[in-house]
Amino acid sequence: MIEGVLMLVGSVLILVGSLFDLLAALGLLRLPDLYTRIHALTMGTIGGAVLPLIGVALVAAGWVELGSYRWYLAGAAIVTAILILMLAPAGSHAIARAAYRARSPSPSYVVIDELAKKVRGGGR
Amino acid sequence: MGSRLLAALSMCAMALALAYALTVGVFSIYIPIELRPLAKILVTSAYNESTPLFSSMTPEIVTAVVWDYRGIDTFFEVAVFYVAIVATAALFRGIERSAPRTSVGLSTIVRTVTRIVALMIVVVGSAIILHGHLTPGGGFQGGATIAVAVALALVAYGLAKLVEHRIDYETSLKVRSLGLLGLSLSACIALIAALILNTNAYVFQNQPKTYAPIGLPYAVDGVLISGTVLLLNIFDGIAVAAGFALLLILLSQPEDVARERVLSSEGGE
Amino acid sequence: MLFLELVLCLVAALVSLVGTYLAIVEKDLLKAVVFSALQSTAYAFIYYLLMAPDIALVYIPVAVGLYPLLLVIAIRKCGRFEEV
Amino acid sequence: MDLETFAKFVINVVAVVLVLNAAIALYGLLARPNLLKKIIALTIFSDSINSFAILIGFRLVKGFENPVPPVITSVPPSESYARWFLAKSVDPLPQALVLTAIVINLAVTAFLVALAIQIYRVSGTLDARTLAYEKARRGEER
Amino acid sequence: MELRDLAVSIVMLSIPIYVLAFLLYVVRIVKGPTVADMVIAVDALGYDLAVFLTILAVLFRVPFLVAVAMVLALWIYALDIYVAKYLEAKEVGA
Amino acid sequence: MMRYVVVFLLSLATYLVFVGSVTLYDIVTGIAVSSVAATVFGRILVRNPRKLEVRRFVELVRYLATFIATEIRAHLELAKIVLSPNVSKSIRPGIVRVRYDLESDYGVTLLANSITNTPGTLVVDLDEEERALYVHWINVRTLEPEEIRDIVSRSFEEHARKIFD
Repeated sequence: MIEGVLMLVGSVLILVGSLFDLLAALGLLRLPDLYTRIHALTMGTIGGAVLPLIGVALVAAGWVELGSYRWYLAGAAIVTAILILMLAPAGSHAIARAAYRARSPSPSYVVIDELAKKVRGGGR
Repeated sequence: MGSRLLAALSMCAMALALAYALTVGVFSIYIPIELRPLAKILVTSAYNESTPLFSSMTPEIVTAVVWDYRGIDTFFEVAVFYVAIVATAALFRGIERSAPRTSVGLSTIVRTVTRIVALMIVVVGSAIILHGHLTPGGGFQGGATIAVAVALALVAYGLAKLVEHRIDYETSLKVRSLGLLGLSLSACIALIAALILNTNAYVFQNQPKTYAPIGLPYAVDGVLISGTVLLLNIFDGIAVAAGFALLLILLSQPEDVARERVLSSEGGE
Repeated sequence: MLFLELVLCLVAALVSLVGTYLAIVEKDLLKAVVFSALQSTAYAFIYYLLMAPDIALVYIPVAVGLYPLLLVIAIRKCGRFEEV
Repeated sequence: MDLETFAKFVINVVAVVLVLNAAIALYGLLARPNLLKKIIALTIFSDSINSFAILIGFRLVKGFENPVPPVITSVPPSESYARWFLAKSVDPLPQALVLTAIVINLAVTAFLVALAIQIYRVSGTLDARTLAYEKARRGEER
Repeated sequence: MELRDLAVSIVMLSIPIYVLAFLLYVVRIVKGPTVADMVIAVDALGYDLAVFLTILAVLFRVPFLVAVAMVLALWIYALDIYVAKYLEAKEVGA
Repeated sequence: MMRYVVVFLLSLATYLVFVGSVTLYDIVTGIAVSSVAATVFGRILVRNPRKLEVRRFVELVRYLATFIATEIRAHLELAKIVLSPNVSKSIRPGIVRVRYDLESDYGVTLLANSITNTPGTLVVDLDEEERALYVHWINVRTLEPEEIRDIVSRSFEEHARKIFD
């Protein structure tokens, strides 16, 4: 019984995660420039990757037929989630910083840009 | 961009149509329902305690084929790998010690994350190597995995920092040579034992064969180690990782110094 | 389950075709490298679906981790755009 | 379309796509002028050919369940497990053949990249046409 | 047992949504005006593919396939910082 | 000594989870690999071993609760933006300067990663001398520095200081 409930909760998490993923893909298509698109990417990695990985861990932990391997699956899913939590923000930060410094693209839809003074104010 | 996407999509449609025509026509790819006879032999004999003379006692059949059934072939492929690296080093001779004094690197956040991830990559790579005979993996996979840790450190910290931590040309050359030496020695280990015990053995012999009664034990105290396969995996992993590290260090030497040296040596001849 | 595997295999194959075509046609070499990374990811997925985890494990570090680095180093040293 | 025909169709699609990929990559290898583009095309070409070998090793299972990778998971295998495994495992031989090829391809590609960098250092261009023209010009001077 | 079948069918329901999202990511990769746009789309594709591989490993009941997912999640990061270093510094190795 | 033990345990845990079984072979090879990794990486990973206390791990759990609450709110907000009929009208993006007050690399990294992990805010650059993060914010609501700090980073910063400083 408890296993069934675990699996149900996990599968609902996976479904919600896939919906977030779809939203992130839509956002990646619709948002106007690179920096706003990275926000959509964040939604795709946190809501669309970490959340369903926790769901997979619950599903695997509840699936009795898998035998002792289910703990392995659950542990590996959790570790992958932690890895994504560490790696995804560092990667998007690196890309954003490099794109800003290389001015490709220059942030156009911006209300205020306080970084411009530091990066471009001095030399250029 | 629109016309390119259209071209790619029409190619997809063409592939689908062609595949449909092939499926209803005669020239379809044959997908077997049964295994092929050779594969059947491999699958039944890779781990089979009842026929010890034909078995390699390795539950991971791909690794069994790579390091036992066609071990000599793999050994010569490693030699090709070695020659490619030697060729690169020979091409770049004279500029391998022109490492820069200062490094640029990326931001602190990326550096910190890379530091933690490099540890995890090295551990995961070692796990892939050491469990090559039990789960998917082996020397090539683990070696390539560890090489990516070097690549990440190289990009995030810069070459000068790597040289500071003694990951440089000399060290990787030494480690690579050590791995290759170990590979050759563990290939001949059964032969050496047979010379001492005055019996027969083959090169790359893992388990006892006909007319060659000795072989490494496939299990020690009930723990499966699959004879020489484990040793070969370990040394191959070391050689591959150090070889790729050597390649990356060579390729990322600073360009201005390198070009100067190359042009001056060309002018001198 | 076999049906699922086959459908995913089909999608991955078509994506790899798109990636290959764009990687060859593209004049900006850095973009070509990213397209070839897309193609490599699709191939890794195909290997996974064809039940070859050994190949996937060696292909992902090599094709996603090391090929792009080699090519990016060379592009940084030798210029980014291909003249036609 | 029943499942067997569909499986045949999908395998054919993958095969056709791999052949097309190899053909496109061959076009890139022959017709694009930049040496680095040629190297990219070469990697795609070799990967496509390797994938074809893996595709040949795929198989269907009686009853159309999905097959399993060629790894024995219960050690030592019991009689029934061995029979089940024989009925469901894919062909291990093409995988073993391709495995080393991928790594060696990487080493050879690294050598080619090094060669391209060296050519750029000496001659200042990576365009195959310009290189050929330079060579012809030098020959005339002599 | 009812609950288990329900859960598996919910998971199966989420698979077409994932595939649709992958295709939309591919559209962004193809369109992306700059390299950085393409790279973040490859990123998103890679991380979600890692999740997808984990789900498939559970559905196929082949446990050690999950190692591939873990390795994929580790490597997609590499492409990010290579391109970032390309855009930022004069030498990739410096 | 303490730093090596921590790195050893981290790598042993990674090893065992990746391998997925706990037999004698796994434990022996895991200990061997982890000791090598600990001797190589110990000095690089842990700069100040005196800071390794249990209290910080408790704080990590409390940080997770804050993180999850912030995530849910931010996700719903961004989903609303993405689904709105005219996207570029419904956003007010801008790059703002957020000061922080943390010492260690890990603390800064945790803070920056938490900010980036929240959809709607993204760390574009950081200035370590002036101790400021430059944050791209999709919906700039205010231009007062202290208010910005309250909305974007205050709660994360408290936790990051308790965990790593």
